[in-house]
Amino acid sequence: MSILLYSIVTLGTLGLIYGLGLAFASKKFHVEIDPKIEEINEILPGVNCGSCGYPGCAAYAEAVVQKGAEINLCAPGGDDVLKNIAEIMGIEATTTDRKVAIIHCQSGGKDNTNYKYNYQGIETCKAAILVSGGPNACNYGCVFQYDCVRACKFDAMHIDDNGMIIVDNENCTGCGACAIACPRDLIEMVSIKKRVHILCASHDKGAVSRKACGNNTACIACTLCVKKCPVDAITIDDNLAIIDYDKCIVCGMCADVCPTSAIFDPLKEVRAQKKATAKAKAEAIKKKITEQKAEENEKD
Amino acid sequence: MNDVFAVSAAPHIKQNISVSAVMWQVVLALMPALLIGIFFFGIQSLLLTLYAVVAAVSTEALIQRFRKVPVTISDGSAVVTGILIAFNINSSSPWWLPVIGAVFAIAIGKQIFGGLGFNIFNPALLGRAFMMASWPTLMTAGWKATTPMSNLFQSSINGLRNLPSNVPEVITSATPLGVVKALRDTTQISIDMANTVMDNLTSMNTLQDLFWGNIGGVIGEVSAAALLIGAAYLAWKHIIEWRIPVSYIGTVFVLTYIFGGINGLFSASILLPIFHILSGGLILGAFFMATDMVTSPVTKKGRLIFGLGCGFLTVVIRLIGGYPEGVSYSILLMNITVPLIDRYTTPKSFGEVKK
Amino acid sequence: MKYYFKLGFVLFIITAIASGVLAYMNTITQPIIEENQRVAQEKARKEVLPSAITFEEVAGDPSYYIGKNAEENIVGYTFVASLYGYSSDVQTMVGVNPDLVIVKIKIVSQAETPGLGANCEKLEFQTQFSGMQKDRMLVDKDGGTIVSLTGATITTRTITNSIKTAMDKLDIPTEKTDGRIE
Amino acid sequence: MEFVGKILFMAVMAIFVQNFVLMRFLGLCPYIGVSKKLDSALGMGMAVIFVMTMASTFTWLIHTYLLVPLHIEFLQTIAFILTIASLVQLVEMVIQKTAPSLYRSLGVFLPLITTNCAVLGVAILNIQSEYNFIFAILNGLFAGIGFTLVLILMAGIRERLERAELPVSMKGMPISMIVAGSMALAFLGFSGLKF
Amino acid sequence: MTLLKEFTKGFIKENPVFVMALGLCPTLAVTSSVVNAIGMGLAATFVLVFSNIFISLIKNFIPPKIRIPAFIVVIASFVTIVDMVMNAYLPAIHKSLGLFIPLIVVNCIILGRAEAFASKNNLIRSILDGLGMGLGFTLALVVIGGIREVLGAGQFLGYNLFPETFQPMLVAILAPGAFIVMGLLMGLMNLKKKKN
Amino acid sequence: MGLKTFPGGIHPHDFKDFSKDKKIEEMPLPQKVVIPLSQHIGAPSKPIVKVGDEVLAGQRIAEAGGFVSIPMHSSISGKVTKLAKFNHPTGILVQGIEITGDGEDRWVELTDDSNYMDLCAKDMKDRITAAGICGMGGAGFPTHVKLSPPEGKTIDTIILNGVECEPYLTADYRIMLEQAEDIIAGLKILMKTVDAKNGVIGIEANKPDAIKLFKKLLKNEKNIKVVGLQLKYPQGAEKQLIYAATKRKVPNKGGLPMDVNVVVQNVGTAIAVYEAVRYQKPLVERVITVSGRIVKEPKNIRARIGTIYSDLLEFCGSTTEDIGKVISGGPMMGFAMPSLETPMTKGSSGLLLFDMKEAHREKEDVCLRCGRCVDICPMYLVPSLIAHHVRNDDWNSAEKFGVMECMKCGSCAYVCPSHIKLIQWIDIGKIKVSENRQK
Ligand SMILES: Cc1cc2nc3c(=O)[nH]c(=O)nc-3n(C[C@H](O)[C@H](O)[C@H](O)COP(=O)(O)O)c2cc1C
Ligand SMILES: Cc1cc2nc3c(=O)[nH]c(=O)nc-3n(C[C@H](O)[C@H](O)[C@H](O)COP(=O)(O)O)c2cc1C
Ligand SMILES: Cc1cc2nc3c(=O)[nH]c(=O)nc-3n(C[C@H](O)[C@H](O)[C@H](O)CO)c2cc1C
Ligand code: SF4
Ligand code: SF4
Ligand code: SF4
Ligand code: SF4
Ligand code: FES
Repeated sequence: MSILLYSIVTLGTLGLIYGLGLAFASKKFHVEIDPKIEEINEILPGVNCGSCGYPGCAAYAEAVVQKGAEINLCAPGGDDVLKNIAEIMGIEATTTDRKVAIIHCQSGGKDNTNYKYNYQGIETCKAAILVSGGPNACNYGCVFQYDCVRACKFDAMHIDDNGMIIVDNENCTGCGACAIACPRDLIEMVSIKKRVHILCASHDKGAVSRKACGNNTACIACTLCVKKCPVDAITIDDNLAIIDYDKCIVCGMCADVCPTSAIFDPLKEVRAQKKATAKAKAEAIKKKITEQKAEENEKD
Repeated sequence: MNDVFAVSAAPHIKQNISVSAVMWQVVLALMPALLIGIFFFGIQSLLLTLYAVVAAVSTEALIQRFRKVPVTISDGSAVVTGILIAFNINSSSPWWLPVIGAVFAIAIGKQIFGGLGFNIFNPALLGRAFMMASWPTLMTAGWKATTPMSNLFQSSINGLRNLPSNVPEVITSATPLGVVKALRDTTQISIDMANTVMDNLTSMNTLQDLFWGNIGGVIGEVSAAALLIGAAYLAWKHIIEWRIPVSYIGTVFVLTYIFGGINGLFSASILLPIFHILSGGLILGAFFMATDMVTSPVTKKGRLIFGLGCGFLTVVIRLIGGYPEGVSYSILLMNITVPLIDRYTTPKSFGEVKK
Repeated sequence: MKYYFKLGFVLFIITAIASGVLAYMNTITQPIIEENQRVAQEKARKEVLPSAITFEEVAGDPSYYIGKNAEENIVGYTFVASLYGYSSDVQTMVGVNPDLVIVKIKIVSQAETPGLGANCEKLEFQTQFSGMQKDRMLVDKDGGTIVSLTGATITTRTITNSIKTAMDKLDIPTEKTDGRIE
Repeated sequence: MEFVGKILFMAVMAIFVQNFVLMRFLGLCPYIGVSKKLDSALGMGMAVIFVMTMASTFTWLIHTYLLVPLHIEFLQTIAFILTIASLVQLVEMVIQKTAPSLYRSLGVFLPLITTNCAVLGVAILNIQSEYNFIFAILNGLFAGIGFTLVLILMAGIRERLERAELPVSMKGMPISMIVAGSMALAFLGFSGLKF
Repeated sequence: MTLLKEFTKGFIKENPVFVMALGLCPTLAVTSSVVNAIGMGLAATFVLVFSNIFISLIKNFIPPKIRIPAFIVVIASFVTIVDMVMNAYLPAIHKSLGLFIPLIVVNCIILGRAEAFASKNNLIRSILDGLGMGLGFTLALVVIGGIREVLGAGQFLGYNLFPETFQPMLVAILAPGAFIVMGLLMGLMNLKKKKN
Repeated sequence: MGLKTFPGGIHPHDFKDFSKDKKIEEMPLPQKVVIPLSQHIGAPSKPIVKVGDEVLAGQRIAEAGGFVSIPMHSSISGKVTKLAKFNHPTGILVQGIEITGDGEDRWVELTDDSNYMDLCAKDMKDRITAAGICGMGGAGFPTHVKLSPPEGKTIDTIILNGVECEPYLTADYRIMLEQAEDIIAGLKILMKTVDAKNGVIGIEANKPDAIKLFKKLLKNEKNIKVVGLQLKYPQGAEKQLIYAATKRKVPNKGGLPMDVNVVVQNVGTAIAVYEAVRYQKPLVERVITVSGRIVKEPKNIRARIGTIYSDLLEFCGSTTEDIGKVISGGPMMGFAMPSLETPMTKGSSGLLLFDMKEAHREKEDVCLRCGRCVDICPMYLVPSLIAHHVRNDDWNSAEKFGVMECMKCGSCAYVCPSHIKLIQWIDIGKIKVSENRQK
């Protein structure tokens, strides 16, 4: 029985000593760590993509709590994360407008664009443009070595049969990694609702850029769009049309008038459909009217 | 005139060298040793080598096919690995031993790391360590010193048997290093006798036999002369560089001279280090395996350290370790340290350091 | 401060309960464990010295047992020899007759490489020690007669040497007994 | 002299021949978990050396002067783990307060050590091997050094593997296991070391 | 989550060994034979289940500051019980598992489950979780042990599978083999996951 | 002979036999020249002529755009026909002045100042500045800048770079044989401008006749040495040459020759300096090697700056086979050009033409870690690692491992068995790192 007693006393005392010791130590050596950092870190997606501008999610969490960083910087996280962070921080959430990538060049894809020389070198855009100004005839256009596609962590950029790059708006989180990767600065992040954009980045004179473009969709700075735009959102800067997205209302008129089809209108099909139904309706009405008239005539 | 020129970044001329050229030259350099192996151990050695090469190459092809990456068996690196696997077993091994060894070497030693250039461990040696751990009896027993073909030579080990009949079987071990190991391990033999045996081992005759290959051993290590011919070719072609072999062999020389004797420090004759260098797999290891560029440091200083480490470990294992031979383990162990060596030996850029 | 005492107290309670339970369990299992060990050792001793009925411990370094038959005659001794082998301590129970001729040995504990050194537990290996005397005991590689385990000379040597050194160290009274057996 | 020889032998055994990680399978979780970066590996290694030495010291004292006299050796496990856990926590708190920079590089690993088999393992092994006080401490120290050695080597290798085009499914844990296995194969070269 | 799922999740989906890579030391150390694997697996399962039970019972009485030490005491007690019982009734297995029985204490699976699950869930769920995880652990051990025993000793559960002339691949039951088999199995799991 | 050299380096086949023994030929006046406004390192020059202006050969048509810049002169007489962007040997488009010749070669007036050595250092420098001289060894650094060390720095040695280690090129070799006296005169001027006591002419061992000639001419000059150098690329690189010739090491991490009291100039530059100081003749012509296996008649040509490469090629009888690649400069550091309609500049030392096979570049394999690149790098870098860090966008590590120290000599890419385009990676790294530094 003494063993039982010894055990209880020994271990109990050990427990007591350790417990007290730790309690004492924890008081004496107490260091405050903000639990919010932990919480936010847990909410963040953890992909460490760096779109927030901090070296990884944990660093961002710390920055939010300690340095008062903006809470809407995490692009992959989107609104959910934003709301959660706002809740933890007790701040009103201002929802981000979802942005996606657009590419200011559509020169026909890797296989169709015009080349001025046969590039032999490492297969990255940033290297290719350093060799004699880039292999493609257009000094501004896409060199199709796909740095942007490799930069995308979300599988939002695809290469089609012609070697052209297509942004998948579903997957695109607007992280902007592709825009940073592109050495020709062809990629811009715009609100998903305002994806009207110029499919050209050439500041060359119209004739030159048109000749160089593999797709003939170069902006030739003819100013038709500038004149047509109802809200004056378009300006010409050194032979290239630029859209001011603060003004753009996505009416699609510019795209309609562009003689080289160098403007992309995301709503084109929708509009075409609308038009078609409107036309059909009008025709139906017309028909009805004629029929009525015919009836009336008959009556007469 | 064609309309578009080729344009690339400088330089516009290139040394005529490629990965496959390097590898196939290594294969070529290994041929003398293979021929000598066949001469001493019979056609069996050639067959074993073929098994290993075929197994290595087909494993590489299969895995690359499975991974859907380009199949690069024509670059010859798998052939080198295969040959070296076969060089590391003795000629009486069953056919499946080199095959399994080669499959392991390529699959676990190389392809699992992503293939050529990425492996951490020397695949052939990893394969050998694997075979050693799996079938130690096959790997250490059954040396066949001679075949009818080479009966013209008198094996040095047989020569040793002419010693007084009361020399226990302790020295019946078929390889000279085995004899040395046994001498160190056993307590059953008088100091005098041990000294006689040692003297015999380090006699000029024995050394000559070691040099030409008239001894027991694994297929590839048997003749130092044949290996040195191959090594000289590689050195001439600038495929291997002097630092690793020289620092490796040099370290072994110094350490065995100091510690190698059986009567305390510096008790060995100057021939003992030479005996140690010529016997076992040291020449094969120092010139063909430690120099494997993928698994050795890239910096010059690093390569010196690497050779030094290999030499040190080899001597440690030979003198106080559990095995008679330590070349393969020492190179493998140093392979582990290569990333760190590289990291801490990165040279400072040319020029006086600005204050 | 009170809070911390509470913490300490809770921990105390838990540990106390735990140790109480354990102490109770211990009272149940400890005898069984000890009995197990005793029986195992007894069995081993019996095995290496079959003619003995009772064993009597003689303390020392190492300690040994005197085996006696039903007539209380000394029929031999048993002791445990131990040495570090290839990768573990190899412990061998040895039974010798009063002339210090080995009756039988039994490996009681080892963790050598399975398939190599671990084969020392095989009967064929152990029986070859029976009838050996200290100075005649030599591994074949050293010119003796003990056939070493394939690929495990080290283990073989270890066992042989361990028995030898143990015999050297034992100071078994050398007076001869008349009650010879076998 | 004999004493020094014994210590040397013990060191070689604990660091190379019977390496805690590669041969005894102790402390694998941190070995795999904290070997991604050389810097963290170094920090962890240092922390482990420290804690293993401390743990060896304290557990040996508790065993010899508390458990044995009272015949309550069966409480070994529970007493040891309590000691280790408290020790680690105490060290963590002290470092955090007194040396914040050290804490940042080293302290973050401390909680990981509580559930590290190697620490409890060495404590129990010290008792099982019947080491005396000095040897117990030294064994803890050497085992920690052995752990740190392979941890650092592993970290170096894994940093290099970052550059390798590994098969995707082998990335991370699986390849670390393969590397560990290969290292263990190489470390077999040390087995049978005797002097 | 249904109770059934609570039970079965530890088998494959959240297998503590392959998926979560916890408790690696015993996994590798004791799997040189299937018998040892089963012994270890069941011992760990026992500890898991009972410590889960206990912890979910007392969780409300433990102040958060000493949660971990308290859990450790509970776990250590059960480990000691297992240790004693096995030593008394299964001395052979106890001997071959050796050091790794007391080391169940620090097995991350157990503390991990206590922390992550039992301290937050009710009794039934905790039992099922412990049982499922424990069996998942056992399953993994048996798989690894099976592979290693067959390859390395040519046996399964001690029965010879091959003719006498077969020379088993010894390395599989040695330390390097443990790591490599484990690595390959994990790779295989990843490969399958990727395919799905 | 005790040839000197530097550590590292490679031994490419030199291909100099094509043009080595060809005397310098005078290029007939081209119909048209294009004078690019960036032929040098530093700010572009500013044009001072308009389209339609009549100009004389040697007339200044653009002013220096800053201190580190040079003026430009028309190289022929004629009319300014265009001010636009033109091709440049580096492949990018650069602002330039097109002059259509009148075929008369009317010059601005040149003087002959035979007492030129009596001029003071400042006057000499002024004439050099006015002549628009930039380095003719390839880098194109404005010469007057090199000759104006900042306060506190002294120059004690001028090294003339007669190494010409690039394969194929023989222009420097020919001028050393044919204009040795001018070179020595230029060297003396250079020494005087910075008050340097010593002059060194470094020549590689594959030009023994040039070494002999200079030794003979300089027998009586105590303070000018001819240094024979081992045959090795890149012996001509500044830091390497300085080390080989004087055992001085230029500090790493951005050190300049003047930090070890040295200025290095090309032998061609020395001639230009001599002509500028003695005749006040601006730099409007230079010697260029046109070579390559497929060139009908490889030649060393004295041609006017701005001559279009296709004219030069025509002068050499065009090619025997289809052109695969066109290189301005040497094969190790020169630029491959997309078009032959490109003007030569003050730094153009060669025009090389390769056929399709010679032009072919293998695809990259993975790095074997063979360490060859590390062994030969004359700057003691680890090119394979730098390339790896650049590949992974790890600019900090790239900088730590010394991207900025690399002089792009190309030796590493030359020896790599895996055909890794090390220089291309390093180039990206250099650009990114300097971008980051500016931030
Ligand atoms: C993985 C491995 C395990 C080994 N295990 C043992 C062992 O348990 N016992 C032993 O005596 N030798 C062992 N060895 C040593 C070798 O078998 C070695 O050959 C030994 O030194 C003696 O060889 P021999 O018996 O053929 O003379 C092992 C070797 C390896 C590679
Ligand atoms: C790799 C390399 C090789 C060079 N080779 C030569 C050469 O062979 N001849 C030469 O005059 N300049 C060569 N240079 C240029 C010199 O470094 C230096 O710029 C030149 O000698 C300075 O003279 P300058 O200003 O008169 O051109 C080389 C530069 C580099 C980076
Ligand atoms: C000099 C030299 C030595 C080599 N040595 C080995 C060797 O020891 N083992 C091996 O498997 N491959 C060797 N190789 C071939 C090749 O490098 C090896 O397969 C790579 O390690 C695989 O990535 C060698 C190649 C060269 C050029
Ligand atoms: S990289 Fe570009 S395409 Fe991909 S998610 Fe980010 S913004 Fe969208
Ligand atoms: S990074 Fe820019 S240039 Fe390169 S492929 Fe993408 S869009 Fe084209
Ligand atoms: S790294 Fe730069 S300096 Fe070094 S060899 Fe390569 S190009 Fe030359
Ligand atoms: S020369 Fe090429 S293969 Fe060799 S180390 Fe350098 S980059 Fe790698
Ligand atoms: S089980 Fe995690 S460290 Fe051992």
